[in-house]
Amino acid sequence: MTPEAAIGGNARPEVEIRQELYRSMLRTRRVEEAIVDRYAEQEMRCPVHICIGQEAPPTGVSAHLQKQDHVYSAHRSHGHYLAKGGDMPAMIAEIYGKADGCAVGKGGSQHLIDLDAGFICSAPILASTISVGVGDAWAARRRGEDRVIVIYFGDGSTEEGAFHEAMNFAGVNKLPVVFVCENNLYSVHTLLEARQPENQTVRRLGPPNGMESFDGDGNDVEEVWRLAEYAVNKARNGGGPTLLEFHTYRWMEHCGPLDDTHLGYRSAEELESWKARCPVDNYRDRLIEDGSVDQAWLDSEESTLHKEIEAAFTAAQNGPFPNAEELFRHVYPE
Amino acid sequence: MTPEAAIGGNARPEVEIRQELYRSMLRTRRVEEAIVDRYAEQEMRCPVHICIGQEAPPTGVSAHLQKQDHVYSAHRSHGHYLAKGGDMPAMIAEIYGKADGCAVGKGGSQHLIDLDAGFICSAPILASTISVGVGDAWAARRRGEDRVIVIYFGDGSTEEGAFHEAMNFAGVNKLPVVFVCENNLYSVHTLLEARQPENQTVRRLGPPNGMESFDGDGNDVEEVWRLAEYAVNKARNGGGPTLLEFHTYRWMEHCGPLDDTHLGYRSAEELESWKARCPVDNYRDRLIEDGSVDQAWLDSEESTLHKEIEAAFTAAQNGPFPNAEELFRHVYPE
Amino acid sequence: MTREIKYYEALREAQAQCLESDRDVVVMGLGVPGPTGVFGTTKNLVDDYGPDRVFDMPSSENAMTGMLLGASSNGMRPIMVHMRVDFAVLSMEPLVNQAAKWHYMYGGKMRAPLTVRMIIGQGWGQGPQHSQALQAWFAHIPGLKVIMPTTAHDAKGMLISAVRDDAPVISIEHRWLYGVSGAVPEEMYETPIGKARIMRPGKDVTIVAASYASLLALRAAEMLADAGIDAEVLDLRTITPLDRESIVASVRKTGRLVVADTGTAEFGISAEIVCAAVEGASESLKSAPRRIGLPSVPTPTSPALSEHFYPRAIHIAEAAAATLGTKVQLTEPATGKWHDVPDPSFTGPY
Amino acid sequence: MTREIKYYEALREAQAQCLESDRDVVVMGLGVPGPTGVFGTTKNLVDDYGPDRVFDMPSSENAMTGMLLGASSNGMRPIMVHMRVDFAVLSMEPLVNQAAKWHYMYGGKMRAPLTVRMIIGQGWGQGPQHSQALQAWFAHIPGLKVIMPTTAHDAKGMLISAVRDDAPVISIEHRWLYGVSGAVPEEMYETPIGKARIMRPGKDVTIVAASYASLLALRAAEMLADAGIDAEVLDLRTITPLDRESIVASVRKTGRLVVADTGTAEFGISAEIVCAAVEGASESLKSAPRRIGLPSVPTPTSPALSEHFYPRAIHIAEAAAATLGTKVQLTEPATGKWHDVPDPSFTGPY
Ligand SMILES: Cc1ncc(C[n+]2csc(CCOP(=O)(O)OP(=O)(O)O)c2C)c(N)n1
Ligand SMILES: Cc1ncc(C[n+]2csc(CCOP(=O)(O)OP(=O)(O)O)c2C)c(N)n1
Ligand SMILES: [Mg+2]
Ligand SMILES: [Mg+2]
Repeated sequence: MTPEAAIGGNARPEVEIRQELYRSMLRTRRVEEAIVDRYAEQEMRCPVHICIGQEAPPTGVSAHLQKQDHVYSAHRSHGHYLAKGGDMPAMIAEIYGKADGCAVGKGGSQHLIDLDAGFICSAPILASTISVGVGDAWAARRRGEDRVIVIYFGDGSTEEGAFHEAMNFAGVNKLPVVFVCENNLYSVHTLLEARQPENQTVRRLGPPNGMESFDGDGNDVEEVWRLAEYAVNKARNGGGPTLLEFHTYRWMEHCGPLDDTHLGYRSAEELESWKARCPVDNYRDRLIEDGSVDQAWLDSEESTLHKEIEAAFTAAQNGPFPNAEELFRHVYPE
Repeated sequence: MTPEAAIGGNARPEVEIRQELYRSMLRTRRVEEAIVDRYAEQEMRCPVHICIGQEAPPTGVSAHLQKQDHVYSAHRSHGHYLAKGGDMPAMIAEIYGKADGCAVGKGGSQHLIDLDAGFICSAPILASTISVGVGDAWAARRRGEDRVIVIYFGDGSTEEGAFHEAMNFAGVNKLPVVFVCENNLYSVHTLLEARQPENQTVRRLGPPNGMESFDGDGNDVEEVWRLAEYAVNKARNGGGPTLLEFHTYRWMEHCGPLDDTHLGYRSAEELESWKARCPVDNYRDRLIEDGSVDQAWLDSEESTLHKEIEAAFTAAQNGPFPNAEELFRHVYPE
Repeated sequence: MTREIKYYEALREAQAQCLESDRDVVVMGLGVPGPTGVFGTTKNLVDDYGPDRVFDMPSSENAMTGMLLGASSNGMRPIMVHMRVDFAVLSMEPLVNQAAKWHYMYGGKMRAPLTVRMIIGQGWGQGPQHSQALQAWFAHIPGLKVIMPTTAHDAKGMLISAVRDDAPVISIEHRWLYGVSGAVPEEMYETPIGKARIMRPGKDVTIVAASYASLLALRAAEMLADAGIDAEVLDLRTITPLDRESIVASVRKTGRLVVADTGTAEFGISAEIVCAAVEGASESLKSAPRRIGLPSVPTPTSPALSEHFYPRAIHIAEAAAATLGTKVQLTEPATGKWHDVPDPSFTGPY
Repeated sequence: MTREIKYYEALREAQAQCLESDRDVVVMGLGVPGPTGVFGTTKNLVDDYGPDRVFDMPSSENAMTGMLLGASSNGMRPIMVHMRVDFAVLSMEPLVNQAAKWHYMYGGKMRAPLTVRMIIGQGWGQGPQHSQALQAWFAHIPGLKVIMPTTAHDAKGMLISAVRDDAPVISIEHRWLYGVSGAVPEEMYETPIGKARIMRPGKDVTIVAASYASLLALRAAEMLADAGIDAEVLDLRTITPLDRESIVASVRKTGRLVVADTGTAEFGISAEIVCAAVEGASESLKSAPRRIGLPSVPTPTSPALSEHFYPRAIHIAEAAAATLGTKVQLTEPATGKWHDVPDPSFTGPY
């Protein structure tokens, strides 16, 4: 089945998968909202890149991933981490710089990791983890390990030469990678038009690097789910890499918890029009409409989630900071 | 006129231009042969990347260039320098490390320069001069200066991220650049197939960077001439950049004066088949056949050239080395 | 009465005046024409000088550096801005292989009057990849000039000098200086590259420092003064070409040396400064020079760890006292709860 | 009777044995499986270990480094080879921002057992962009280990140690050592990273050096011996972690120090070594330490200029004699017509 066929048709996931897709998006949304709400307390003392508005891509992709599959991310990583099953309390503790953080407080929001969940790393240098993920795929092949590698990045990252180098190597070697570009139109405050050739999408960069590519609505989790199914299965079955581009939109400021339309680089109308396409709420409405969920289910999800998040924040806030000696540990492995 | 039409048709240059094309190719060939002949004397004490077999691209391109146009090159630069009108004795002196060299002996074969001729620079870090040439084009536009920038590079250079970054910027800004890839199949001893996606040419990298691209026979100087005419005129008339790829072949070892088929990375048969397609000799035969030149003309060209080259080598060999104080000059501009 | 403005405003003014006085000056970098204007240093410049001269770029640090190198050798005097030096690591090839050697390797025929502003900084969980301070790298490369102005006055004057210099100049600016005010003349002026400056004369011990470390050194000198020790603070301002004479002259006078730097101490610029003193004034040295810099550890993100990672003024003062061999009581002024912000009014993120 | 092989053969043997004994070792780089095998160091390895484990790469130094970093944290122990350190400048981002901090910034959960071989060298008109020696850059970055073996014995043993080390190790190899023979055991062995070695004991002056400079130091010691000066040569072998104790111990013994390095002296590794002595043995120092390295000038191509650019053994010997303050007659053995080749049998290009 080609992805065009998948999108063209209206193949939909089973009801349980729909619920799971919704649950996962909602969870990321609520966790991010909790960070947004509390950031002003000045206890999360590191940069945070909030992904509200962009919950669908990692959710739809992760639905096809197994535990042993590996995910790589960049600066806007919370959603990628959570969707892959990353330990949420460890992420919150990490943002609070605490000893229970997933990186013992050494990394903060920009260096999430959960090896058990297969979330390998995130890092805030554009495009830098892309080649690392490609090397993971290469190692998997070489060692006969069965896993698919998913690498997330933004539209801005595709301007880095390292991105092209990594894509070329993956294409030449037909590695089991799914490259996922979340195209949210902006790199910080700069529109795509100022940075890349006009009337083109990031998707164009697949074929010259020896791989198929597709783009789709990044606010429609089922469209993501269909495209990802094709790409992940292909990678798993030795069909080589695919570039997927999802069109989506960031709601909050580039870095930090606030609305930033007052800066003037984008209009409040533009933001509102994308909010009207909210991946979470629209999917909820659709699931109610088609009978996949009902209000009681939604309420219970919200309440479970609320408790989970409150507990994580409380634990993170009350948890100990790393000791001073921790500063000198881990420079070299023992 | 589209280049396809130009190639499809059999538009040929005027007779004087044909003679000039031949003269220019022959000159590069004979200069290179002289280096090859004398390199074993161990007086040219720097690496040399001989371009025998690849004379057609710079010749056909330079035929459309004016003095104020600027050329950038990489490690295999002798032909680019000479075709643009670079001072030949200054190049030979430079290779001999002499004070009369075009870079006072500081650069050697890998750092040729002749600003008067519009040969701006060569440098042996792959892809590194490409962005520099793009910046030259950008400066020209910004200062209202009328010039076209030609940037030469090999197939290997297109694997560097910096190449993609520079192409993208040139495409987005529609700069007056002609990117000329001399695809000679190899990067040192490694075939293209091991490095880039199969069944693709370098030409593929134009459109994703917002520019047209064409490829052609890099051993047919008139085909080069036709493609370059289109690209140079387009750049000069504000039509933006073009990527031209020329298929050609290096005869000598990657670096140095010898035949290297004994190394086994390429066969003697392969080399012979390309020698049979010699850009210089075949063009000579064609010009004789169509009456553009006769034996007397050829003999006189050879003899003029021979004298010019002998004089340059004699001067270089007898010229003084730079003084020791020269070592400390030019670290910072005065 | 001289006007006082902040360091970031001084940088902005320098660029505005360069843009105003020379049509060939341009300013490029991620976020340069954007609404926040690289922490205010390029804010609104685009309104006055237009998007052709004050412009953004693709996230392509390597080629965009090469691009400006090519522009600089064809008549332009570009300024490139990196919000963090960590991003500029992608541009080492054009800067170090090419720009630094541009004039030399073409026998003096090419020039690269390119200025690259790189911001370094600390705090608010910038962590391992957003807070490096790589002045030692650039200083090690022949052909580059490296400046690290400390005061708003020098920030303006040295940036103007850098733009007018025909060599490639790397300007390293510490974020924690951006909010510090100082007297800055309104007219255009140059502060020479290559001359250190005595910020505070003293006779007992020399503290050589640069950038934010010079501010810490001044504070350390105050603590030392309270304890009866008269420290001289020599603000380097330029890292290369290094003003060896001023270092030697000061050490000849005081006989003691502490070097403070914002980068990693090991194999850092402080080692060269110690050598300058040892090579030029060894007979005057009454005790072994000491260095204050970062330990050889990547920057931790948690404020609980970065607190122990970054030296403070008290540490410089202690080192200075130790060179005198005297046991003195040094008092650190009360600090806020957090050490990861330049002052308590600061709210993250940045 | 111990077997003698050349330095490049020792490197090849180390890699062959690592490939043989550990399926997760691979060797990658431009020209690695090719007919000349990176100056012989990887020659024919592909025949024994196959193109899956000994392989070429696209000219993509940045991403191919990141690629091997990813492979290294997923079970592999890759060796990457750069024919010239100048090309590796393109890979600073993955090496410095990522690999160096990999273990630290993920709280000890990640490892990057990656070895990167980088060749430095001099002569035959390599010129400004093919002969840099950037050990100081890597040494300045916390989290990297930097080795510079001098002898064939250490070349083998340290490369094996590097491959087995869980930290990223940068191996800097000087081309002019490649043809030098030494006793090398046939079996697999490790030479520890982090330990300097006294190559020649002496009591009058310490010469600390690394790589090719250590060979020059040995020759200098012979010249000095002829003049009645007994020099100790300490071969660093490892730059980071730096063996400060050995430096201090030797300087405590001799009271005098010369440091020789193949890189630019200013802001180079020699400055840190002087600091190590000054900080650890200042009371023993009888005169100011001296440094021998490259002047702050890009490498000129012409042999007439490079002759004055590169220090020779005689310059180290003169510096050592100067630390003693004695005027002695030093004699440089006759050299060939050209200074730009390791020995007269050499024919270009390379
Ligand atoms: C090499 C590098 N250059 C610049 C930056 C600064 N920076 C951080 S995020 C960002 C924008 C990235 O845009 P995109 O990749 O589209 O991701 P988004 O923020 O839109 O999710 C930039 C320029 C960086 N982190 N790394
Ligand atoms: C950044 C960099 N990496 C590696 C090299 C080593 N190198 C020199 S020439 C060359 C081959 C280049 O191939 P290509 O671009 O096709 O040019 P050709 O030699 O075939 O003319 C390589 C790999 C280099 N000079 N620069
Ligand atoms: Mg974006
Ligand atoms: Mg080629």
